[in-house]
Amino acid sequence: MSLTYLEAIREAQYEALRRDPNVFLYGQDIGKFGGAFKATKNLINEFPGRVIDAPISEDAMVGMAVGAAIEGARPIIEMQFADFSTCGFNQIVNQAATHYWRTNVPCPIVIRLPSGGTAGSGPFHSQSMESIYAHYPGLVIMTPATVEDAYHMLLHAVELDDPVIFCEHKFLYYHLKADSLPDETLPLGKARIARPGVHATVVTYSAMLHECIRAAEELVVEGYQIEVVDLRSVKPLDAETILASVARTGRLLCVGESFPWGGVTAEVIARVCADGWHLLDAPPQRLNSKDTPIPYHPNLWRAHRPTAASIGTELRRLLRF
Amino acid sequence: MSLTYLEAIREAQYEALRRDPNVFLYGQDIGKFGGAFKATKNLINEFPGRVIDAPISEDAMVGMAVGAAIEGARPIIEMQFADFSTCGFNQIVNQAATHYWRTNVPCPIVIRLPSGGTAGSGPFHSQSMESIYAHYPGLVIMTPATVEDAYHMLLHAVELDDPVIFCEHKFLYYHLKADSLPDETLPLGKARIARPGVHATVVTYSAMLHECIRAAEELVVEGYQIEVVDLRSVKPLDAETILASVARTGRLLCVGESFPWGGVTAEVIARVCADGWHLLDAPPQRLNSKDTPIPYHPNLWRAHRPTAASIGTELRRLLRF
Amino acid sequence: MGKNSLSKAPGGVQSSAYFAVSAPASTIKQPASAADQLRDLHLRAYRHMLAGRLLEERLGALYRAGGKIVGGVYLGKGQEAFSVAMAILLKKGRDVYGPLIRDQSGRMAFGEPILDTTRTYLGSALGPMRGRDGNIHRGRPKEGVPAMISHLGSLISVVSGMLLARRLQGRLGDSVGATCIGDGGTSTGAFHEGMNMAAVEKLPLIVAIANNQFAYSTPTKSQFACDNLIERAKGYGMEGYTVDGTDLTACLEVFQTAVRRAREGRGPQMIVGNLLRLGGHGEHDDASYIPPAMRKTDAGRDCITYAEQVISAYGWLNESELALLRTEILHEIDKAFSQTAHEPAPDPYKEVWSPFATPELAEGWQVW
Amino acid sequence: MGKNSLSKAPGGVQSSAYFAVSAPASTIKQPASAADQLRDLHLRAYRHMLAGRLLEERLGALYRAGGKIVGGVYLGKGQEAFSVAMAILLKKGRDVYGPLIRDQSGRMAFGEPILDTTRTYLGSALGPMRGRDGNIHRGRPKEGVPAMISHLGSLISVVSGMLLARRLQGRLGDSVGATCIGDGGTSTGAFHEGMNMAAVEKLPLIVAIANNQFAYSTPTKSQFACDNLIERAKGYGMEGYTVDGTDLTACLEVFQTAVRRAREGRGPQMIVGNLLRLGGHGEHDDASYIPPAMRKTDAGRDCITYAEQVISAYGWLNESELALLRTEILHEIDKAFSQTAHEPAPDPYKEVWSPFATPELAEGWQVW
Ligand SMILES: Cc1ncc(C[n+]2csc(CCOP(=O)(O)OP(=O)(O)O)c2C)c(N)n1
Ligand SMILES: Cc1ncc(C[n+]2csc(CCOP(=O)(O)OP(=O)(O)O)c2C)c(N)n1
Ligand SMILES: [Mg+2]
Ligand SMILES: [Mg+2]
Repeated sequence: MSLTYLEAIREAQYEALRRDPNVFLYGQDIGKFGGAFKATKNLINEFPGRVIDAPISEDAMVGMAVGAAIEGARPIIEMQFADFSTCGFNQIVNQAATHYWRTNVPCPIVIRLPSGGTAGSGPFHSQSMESIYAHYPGLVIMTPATVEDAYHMLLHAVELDDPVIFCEHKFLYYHLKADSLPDETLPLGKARIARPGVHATVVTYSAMLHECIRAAEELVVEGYQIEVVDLRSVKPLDAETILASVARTGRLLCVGESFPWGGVTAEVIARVCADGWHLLDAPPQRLNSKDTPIPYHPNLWRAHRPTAASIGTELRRLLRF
Repeated sequence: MSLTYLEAIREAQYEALRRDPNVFLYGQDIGKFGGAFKATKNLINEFPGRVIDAPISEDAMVGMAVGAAIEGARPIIEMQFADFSTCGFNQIVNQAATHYWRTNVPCPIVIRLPSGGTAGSGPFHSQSMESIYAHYPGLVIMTPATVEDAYHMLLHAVELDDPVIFCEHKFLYYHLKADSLPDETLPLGKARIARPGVHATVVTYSAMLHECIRAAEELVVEGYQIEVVDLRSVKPLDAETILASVARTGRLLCVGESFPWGGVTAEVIARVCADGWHLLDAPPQRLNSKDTPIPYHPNLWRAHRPTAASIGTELRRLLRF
Repeated sequence: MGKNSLSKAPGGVQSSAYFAVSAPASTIKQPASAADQLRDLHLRAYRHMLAGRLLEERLGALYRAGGKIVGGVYLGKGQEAFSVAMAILLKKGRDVYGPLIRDQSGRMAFGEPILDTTRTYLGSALGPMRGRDGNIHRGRPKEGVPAMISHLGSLISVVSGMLLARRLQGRLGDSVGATCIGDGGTSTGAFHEGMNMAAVEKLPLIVAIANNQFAYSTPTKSQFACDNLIERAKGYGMEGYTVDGTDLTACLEVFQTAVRRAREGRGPQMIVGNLLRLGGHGEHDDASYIPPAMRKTDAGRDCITYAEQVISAYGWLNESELALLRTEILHEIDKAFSQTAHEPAPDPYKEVWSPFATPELAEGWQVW
Repeated sequence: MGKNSLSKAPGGVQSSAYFAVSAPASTIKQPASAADQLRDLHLRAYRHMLAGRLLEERLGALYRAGGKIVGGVYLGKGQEAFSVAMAILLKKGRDVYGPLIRDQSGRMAFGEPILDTTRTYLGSALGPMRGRDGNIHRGRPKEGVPAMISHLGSLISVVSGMLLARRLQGRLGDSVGATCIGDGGTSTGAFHEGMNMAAVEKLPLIVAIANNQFAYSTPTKSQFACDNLIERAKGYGMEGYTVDGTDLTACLEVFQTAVRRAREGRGPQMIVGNLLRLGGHGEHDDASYIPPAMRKTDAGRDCITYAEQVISAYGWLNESELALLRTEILHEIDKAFSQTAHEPAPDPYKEVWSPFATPELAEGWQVW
């Protein structure tokens, strides 16, 4: 059996619903329709009453989930697009994120954010919000880059007693396929060496992983072995694995798809500089999308986000140092 | 005449209203009542019809401001506390921030955020959101640390053709005083050497400036001259001035009051490492508040945010390197 | 009463002032006379309805053919009468018009050139959004047409702000602002805050709610629990109206009342149009979730077919005149498409990669 | 009718079912009889009202004295009857109660111990929030009392979620959820989304809107444009009621109807209480913006004084019994304060500086 990144997310939700009667799904058009991306296809038939269509009320959807979690339920909220979670922002960062710390009562909710850019989607159907949510204490931010992680991390997210922002990348939904799902997986908070190398370390996550690997492959002919680290979750952030890699390569490039000011890439560099200063042979660099909203026209969109080409350029500059 | 940081903000709004008939103020309780902090005291009498009480509708307040700006008005929105801007988040980051880029029509609005911690204010009346808003393309983020800047930067904010998030620190409202207001001020985006030094550079902003200066003064007896840089605005960020200072001192500590993951301090370090690598004699460090919501009890609150004492500890560690 | 029947003569109106407001209510109750006065209005409106329909049919065809269209295609099929009836009463240069995703026809009635549509959908750099944003998001704020963002409900306060500013600047005059939203959009906090705020400020705002029975796939029963959305008008302190959104005559009459009252300073007006989305949510969607039976209800009537029946029945245009009109419009559409076809796409190397109106603020993040 | 008059005998009710609902409406219309049945309920309610008032008077005094109180002090003076009348009909362990900032009395009626109040206000580490959050934010979610955050309106969907979960888990039974909000809070998008969602899900939710005429300093005319907030009930598809919030008898009767109907599965119930905040927004606020004339209206009547008049008039308690009750309560309050006085404050060195329930997730940001 072969399945896509999107199917893995659907399978994980199926499995979560099967395992625990306290799990339920809530989101717009996720019932009979199966969701805007079909991530909940047929689940309503297999688990009647536990897959609920929500009104267009992101704030109340999240508040509803927090209340349900207080009572021992484990809701999975689907935002139709990550971009619309801004309308539930207050409940996410002030209600859900603070709940356990304030009350000692856990808030095990999962908020699925169909994230990231695809050609022609424009400024409001393309955003990557992991850097925003990771800033807030109390939220776990998962950013799976593979079919395997999409499946296992989502299951892990549901089991976790803390609120999880699950950033699933729309660009990977259909293209990315796996032949099977391993039963084993890395623990939460552990990064993965996606590609071993010696000359430089590229730290990335989500869809950018694949751009980075492509860039690394292109550099092989130039005689460079680039190590690529897949963060898997950006909070918690696995500084250990990053530092170990930098210890091997002495060079660091961080690549992310979100906006360039602050965020994941800056956080990674700040940590490596604080704790791995002596390991670095060159100034650590980062590459993000440009500092404008995400353009609708593919010509502009392709230039706005990092690509194998622009990552390659950055790497060559880093290697030349 | 002597005036406080808060009075400077009130004076600046008076002056903005006086100079330009297109300026108006909109916010909860800002009319006859003069605002929760009295930042608009008497302005409704001096400018009848141009200081308007808003319902408790942060989303609509910001949307209203964007619409008004389209028509050539220059609204100043007062959020009662920065923390409540989460309820207007979508209009701020998706409507206001993207407006000029999308339509070529400027969106000159100012959103005043009474920010930062004070003893006993708790998790929802203490937040510093500059790191959140700075992540989004299209927003200017001002973080005045002095009475002079509170006045001049707010005036500058109103004149600017771009949306400005004006982070005014509540801790400085009453304590911070100036004898007079200089007519001159630094241009937008220029940082200021608040205290010259040679052994290390501390980059900070807003209320933390004063904690940093206190820490620097305490280190004098130990024979250290610490240079303190006041960013004034965190977006745009004056990398030039920071690099020039690091060139003098070789050591960098970034101090901020917001949450520790990502944000201003990480951004500063990422930039210095990318462009000022050769200037650094020691790993750049940062100090932020702890990674929990902001505690209500003063005992916990004082331990949660950086203070002269904890900054001093960080500096000694940095200087020992 | 089955669709396509003419038993509903023009003005035999489903519409009704929600409050017992004598004068206008009675106006509405005089069909024939009203209809005569409305002849010219009907014909102009019908033209925009048809133009919107034909233009959108072309967009749909291009989308299905693939390759040409940039981004998604969301059409207003079935909502043309309701969309045009409001927009045609507005005056560009004086009024504000904030269209939403199903208002191609309304946009045309407000004076939007076909080129704005073709350029955005085909991704021409010369379109109003210059390739930065797309299709239904297009707007020209300085011409009174704000450019919607995707987040539903957020446009209401923006249109209100445009009116508030005009009032503060002393140039509101008798201008009004009109905007549209769907049944699903009424569930957003932004809708509520915007409506309430407009009412508190007593702004000349007209809000048209197109209840097309679905929000994407979600039926209204999963969206709200009141019998009719119009019941919310009173709670906001607004005057409210319901209307058969498939009946151009009825729509024109209701909007004439609402727009006039807004101009007269009676504050925000809320109109709920009952109709059915005659296509998918977008062209990617086969709308198989819409029960066939529903298509046979009054709401499912095609407002264009019905308008044509009315126009013929009243002898305003005959078969050949109707056919001619259609040809004219198709010709204009062809012209716009072929002109657009030869226009340049946006060039990332020429693009100014800064979000700021103030040039000095560009931080120039190097990316190549 | 002036305040303090007894012309409004118990049950001579201002309240009214918003919809003509025969049965309960008529019940409400039989004062005396209803009042007799309500004797015991009145006395229990009055005790909580008085306890809340006396406890808050102490808090206010300590705040003005300075030094002792940690954080701000926001009191419910004038709202005790409305607050208690709902809470006293709920059962801890079965029902959910989501109090807001003016519900000290309601909290006590739901069974909150005085120590929870004193410990939070005096900053004892033993309080329910352990010094992490304060005062009116306190709650015990596992006991059916969610801990409000400051952002108004956001509690409604949380209480709804607690009910939805119980229904999914098959243990909803006849339990209900009740929560409170002010006139100003109704302008939030969160209020709208929460109300609409609860109605769509037909949850057993009771929402008490305390219209105390002001949101901080903002009068209702700058907050909404409808005649009465109850007009929003219909727009949500809820049953709604208005009541004189200063009249305990009326409040008890209305909430009995609303709570019973919620238990019966009739979906969300909305009650608007008309009253006046008899203090400042907080103790820092002298409320000079409240026109003296308004204090003389029915809304300005002190619900406790009036309840005492009712109780005496009906001979339920005599002077000395009333005095004794007061002494008892004051004694309990003294006990709680002196016990709290000797309790430890939170210790930053012992504090677990992680926001996560999962211990392994603490990233341990070193700070000293
Ligand atoms: C705040 C927000 N949440 C979700 C969406 C995704 N979305 C786009 S259109 C749509 C359905 C809208 O339904 P309705 O308001 O009835 O308008 P219609 O499409 O029927 O014209 C949804 C859920 C959105 N645009 N904004
Ligand atoms: C979303 C939001 N915006 C602003 C505030 C600040 N605030 C706290 S209480 C208050 C007034 C509330 O008025 P009302 O809802 O009538 O309750 P009352 O204080 O009268 O009991 C305001 C504006 C808030 N808590 N939440
Ligand atoms: Mg719809
Ligand atoms: Mg109030």
